[in-house]
Amino acid sequence: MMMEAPAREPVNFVGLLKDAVFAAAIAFGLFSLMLGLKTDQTLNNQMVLVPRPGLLFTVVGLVFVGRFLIGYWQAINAGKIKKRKAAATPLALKIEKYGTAAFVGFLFVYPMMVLGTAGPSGAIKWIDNFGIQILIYIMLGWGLNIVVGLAGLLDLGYVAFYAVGAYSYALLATSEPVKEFMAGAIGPTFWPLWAFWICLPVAGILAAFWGVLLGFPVLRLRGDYLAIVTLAFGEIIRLVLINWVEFSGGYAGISSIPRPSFFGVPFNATESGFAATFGLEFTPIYRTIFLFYVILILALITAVVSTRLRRLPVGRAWEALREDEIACRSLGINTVNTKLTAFAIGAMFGGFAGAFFAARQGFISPESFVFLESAQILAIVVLGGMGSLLGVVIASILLVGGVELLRELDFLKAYFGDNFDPAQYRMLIFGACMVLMMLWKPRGLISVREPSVFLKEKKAVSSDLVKEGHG
Amino acid sequence: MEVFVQQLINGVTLGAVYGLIAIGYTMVFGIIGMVNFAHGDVFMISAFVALICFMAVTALAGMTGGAVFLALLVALIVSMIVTSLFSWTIERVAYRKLRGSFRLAPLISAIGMSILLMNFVQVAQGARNKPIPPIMRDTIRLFEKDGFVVAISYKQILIILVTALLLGIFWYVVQKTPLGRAQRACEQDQKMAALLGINVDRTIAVTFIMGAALAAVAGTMFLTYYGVVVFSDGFVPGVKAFTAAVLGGIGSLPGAVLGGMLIGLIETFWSAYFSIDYKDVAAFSILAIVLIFMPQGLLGKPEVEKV
Amino acid sequence: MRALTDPILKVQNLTMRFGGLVAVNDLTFTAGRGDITALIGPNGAGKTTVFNCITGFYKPTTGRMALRHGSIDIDAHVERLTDTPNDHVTNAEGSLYLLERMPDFHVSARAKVARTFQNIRLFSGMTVLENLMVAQHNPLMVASNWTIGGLLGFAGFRKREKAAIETAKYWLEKTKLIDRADDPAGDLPYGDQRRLEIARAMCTEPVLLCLDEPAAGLNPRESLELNALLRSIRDDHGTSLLLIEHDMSVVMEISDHVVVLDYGTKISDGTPEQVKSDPKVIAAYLGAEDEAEVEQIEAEVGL
Amino acid sequence: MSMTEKAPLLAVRGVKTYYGNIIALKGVDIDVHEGEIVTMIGANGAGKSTLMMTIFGKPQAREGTITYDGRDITRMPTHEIAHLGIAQSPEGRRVFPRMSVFENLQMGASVNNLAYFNEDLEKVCAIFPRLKERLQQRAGTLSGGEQQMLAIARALMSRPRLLLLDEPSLGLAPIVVRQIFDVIREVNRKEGMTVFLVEQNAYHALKLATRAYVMVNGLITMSGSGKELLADPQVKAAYLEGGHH
Repeated sequence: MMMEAPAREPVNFVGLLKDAVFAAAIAFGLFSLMLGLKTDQTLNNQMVLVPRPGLLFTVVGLVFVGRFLIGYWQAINAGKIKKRKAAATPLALKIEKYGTAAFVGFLFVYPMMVLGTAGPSGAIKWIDNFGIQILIYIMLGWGLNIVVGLAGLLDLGYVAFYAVGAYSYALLATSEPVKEFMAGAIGPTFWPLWAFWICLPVAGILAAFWGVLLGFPVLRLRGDYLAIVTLAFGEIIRLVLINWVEFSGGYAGISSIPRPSFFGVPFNATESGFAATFGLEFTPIYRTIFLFYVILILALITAVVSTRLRRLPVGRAWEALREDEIACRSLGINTVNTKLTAFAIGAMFGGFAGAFFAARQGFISPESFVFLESAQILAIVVLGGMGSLLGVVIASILLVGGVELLRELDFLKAYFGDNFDPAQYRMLIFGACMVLMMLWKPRGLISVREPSVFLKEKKAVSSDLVKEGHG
Repeated sequence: MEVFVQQLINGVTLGAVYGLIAIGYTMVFGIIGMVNFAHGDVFMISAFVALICFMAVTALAGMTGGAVFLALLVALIVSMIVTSLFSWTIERVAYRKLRGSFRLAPLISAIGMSILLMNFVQVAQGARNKPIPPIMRDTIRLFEKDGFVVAISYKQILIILVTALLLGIFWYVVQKTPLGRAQRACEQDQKMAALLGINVDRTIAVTFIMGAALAAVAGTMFLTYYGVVVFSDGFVPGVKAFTAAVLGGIGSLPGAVLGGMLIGLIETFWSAYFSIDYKDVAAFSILAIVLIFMPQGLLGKPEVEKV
Repeated sequence: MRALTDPILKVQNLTMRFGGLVAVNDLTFTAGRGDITALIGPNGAGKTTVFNCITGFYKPTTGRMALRHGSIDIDAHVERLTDTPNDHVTNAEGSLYLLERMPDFHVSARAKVARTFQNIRLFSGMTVLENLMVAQHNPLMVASNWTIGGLLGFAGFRKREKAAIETAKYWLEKTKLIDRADDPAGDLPYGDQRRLEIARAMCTEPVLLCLDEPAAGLNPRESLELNALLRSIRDDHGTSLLLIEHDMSVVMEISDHVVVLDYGTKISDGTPEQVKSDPKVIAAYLGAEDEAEVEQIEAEVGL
Repeated sequence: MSMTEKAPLLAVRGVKTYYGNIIALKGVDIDVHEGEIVTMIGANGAGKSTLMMTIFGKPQAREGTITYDGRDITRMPTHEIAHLGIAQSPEGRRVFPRMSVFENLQMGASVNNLAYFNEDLEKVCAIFPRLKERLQQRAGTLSGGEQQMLAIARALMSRPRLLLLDEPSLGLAPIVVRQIFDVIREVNRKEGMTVFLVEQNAYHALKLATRAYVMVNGLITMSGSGKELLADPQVKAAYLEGGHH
């Protein structure tokens, strides 16, 4: 569109100052008690208040300056009409297609690249904390994406299925009767070596079963009611795990969970271990690299299956359900079954991820399955752009990778002294980032929908038209 | 019987606290259809503000009976003001821009806000439990049997009375005043409400402030009742209060208080008669069961499915 | 008007109450096979409620709605079927369904009754073609071996899916939407959306198509096109139509049979001509004839 | 035209409105003078409803100006515009579904704090007896046509100087359509209310109109008195034939 740029109005500094003073006043009101006075306990357990005027005025001053600068920035950009990207171009789809291919390729060489640059001892952190950790969340995000992104069912208790998978594997693998039975039937080394590979599908099936079990009663619920009941279910499962000590070990959790073997070859320093078998020098890095590829394959299976499902009648029914449930029913679609399959399949992938998590950690406890995890997975799906696989990947890297990077803040101690604990600020920043990212991209990073079938030309559907579901 | 009566009193007191927080959830959900996840943390902040204020006043005026009462009153009022300011700011910063966009965006923003507030308090005030000296310890003995004394404390009487009074006032405001009508109109169709001359932004801001003021009352009472607060105290009471709001029928103020009472009673009785470990499981299970069989909650109006 | 000789749907003593409100009161009417039956009446007369009962979205308070496939004798079987707990009976001549006993999605999937909605309900974030594919969900689901075969890429499913696309193309051409096949449904103009909803309903291969105000919001030219489309659905596909409509140019033009409701009760039933001149209908619905007024205007503007 | 001596009550000048990137109004000029009934006809998606909402600042015009009673209201917040004496019965009716009919009417009168509520309630109940029967019923349970009546009644409750009606006849029985057009004529003649009307039902609307505009694709393509447009062959071909009475 040809448009004359409107004459830029002069920046109204008085107005900006007024805004900044107002913001500073609000900040003063908010923080004068919460920051300006600190509650402390003396040695004889007396509560005292410690005034911190310096901190208070620093913060208020920062708010004043910040508000002024933001206002100024907005004022000088006000005249420009934001150039929006043209809606629904096939380009976005191409990026998704080739971007995904390139990214998968990158993932396969990632451990080698890291190994090459950081050496065996430095690489573990990068492969484990960043690679494996992020891939677990990608897989969880893709699993939840089926439920939330495709079927439009808001699930705030997804971590429950993750927990079901993890505990299924942990309990089966450490169960004495099973171990003894297997030892008697096949041989003493069989179960510890193969437990993961046998239990992985079992964990998925059990999680899917729980998905149906929890899904069935909540089918009639809509929107936020569904969200709150799934949250309640998530909490119930966690509380039962905490309290039913005989079953799950309670807060103490389950430890010495067998690690996955390289299809029967364990990763240890013995002669039958992986390193010795393949004539390599023993180092823990092999196990980490192997785990990396296991979760990569698991995640890719999730991606392939969910991409295929989308193009099948069941996947189309999920999306139709998200768009308009009543219309679905008028077309003869059994919405109960459709919702249950979404719950079950989403839960199944959560279960796989859970089993992998237990095997990777070697130890699990209810602490790993708190609501915050569900919230984080949901945030990944929403920030990624509902229904977009690539979006989930980017969001996982940003959120999970970002949180991991914040662990590297220890250098700040050099500036703020040893009493400064950067770990405290990690979650503070994480929370702030969640808010900011939503303000920045409420529709998610990838906000186009790819049609599942086309006649002549595949055109992306702008997210403005895509509904978010009411269930 | 004695145990039953005593648990009934305790349960109703706890329920009143949940009920007051639940009103904030139900009002915000009622008007913009979002679960304000940060509301539990707003409640926690209100308890902290009350704590700091109480300590400041008693540090100046001493711990005599009159001074304690004064300190409590000041703490309540200041907490209501500061908490309202927090709630207003949260709405302005984290939710207003997302209004009318994607339904999940404000939910995620709220969850982020909740994490932010909780960790802000941890950073600003430390991670330890913050106790206050025991106050208002006097009780009224109701009756005694076989050595078991059934008593109600002044604190409990105060909490129950304040809850009843506030419920009455707020219910009147929402049902009978133009403000309440405007709130209900915004709840159902913001664009149309604006066409009819309603200042939607202001109405929503007022709703957040009202909810926060009630949460501040709950927070102050929580502090005096339990005598301790910690930065993570927002989540569990928050979830339970939201549960209460849903249980009572979202959008209904009496429903929120009723739901709060039920959750409080279930929790206390379950702890007393069964197992304290599973009290939260019981509360959540009841929620699930009620919602499955009565999706509109106890006092909510059933929605006729318009085809 | 084949309502008496060859009925497809018999609604008997249908009553629907919402709380104290009686939306439909003891309504009895018959729709003939191959007929276009119009349901008209003032606003709030309960027409949409009747539709919602027929299509299973509401469970009527009392009453029976019998729909038949083939030539099974309704009167001979309906009482017997009512006494059983079943919702349908099938014999060599055809099948008889009791719609009030069926959940909404069975009404569409088994009894083959399709519908459109007063406020258009498209899958607006899906493309036009996808909308029509969703409508063929049940046969495609079978062809995909309930997803398993489809997931493994069996050829049977791919073949069936091609056939489904052909069906969709047929209806897209019929509704002149073929050029918009790959556009999101929510991007279509209003009139196109109305037609797409009809195309989508037809993709379920219904024996009875219920249209709730298909002409609402259409301009005269679009209304004329709609008339042609509906006639073709009746004549070329043998689908019976039941429609709610206020646009008398549509109702009087294409209906074979008109049923008039007021306050949930039937006040008139007959051919368009009979109904048009029924004084009860004029009083409750059509209003006084204003032919004279029309002529006067036309004279003024020099026609 | 004789009315042009006086400044128009509502003047729309060169208004362009966008939805995201899509342009909906491409520079629209409209005048509505005090006491007139002005009709705008046009096909679906021509931008008629967008214009109605743009007058109320939802969405705001990206270019051009809208003046009402001599004041520039282009950038004014919607709720303030409502306080200037403009009321709208919008597209899609938008009654408050979980409020009673009575409360919906109260909402309509909220700009003047229910000052004339009882008086006006009687008036609208006389116009729409159907609503009187259902005052305590929740608006969401009304049929489509009844909701339409309620939306119009609600707009009348604010005693507007300028009444905007978006497709008031949509989905209504012929007898009610006539009734509604009678109501429009009546409030215009008896109370001097200025009416700006958007309609598909071109025949009735043009018959009623002092002046009329035709909108095609976000642009005004024709204007004139109601009778002139009624007689125009192009208008007849596009909007009248097919017997839309």
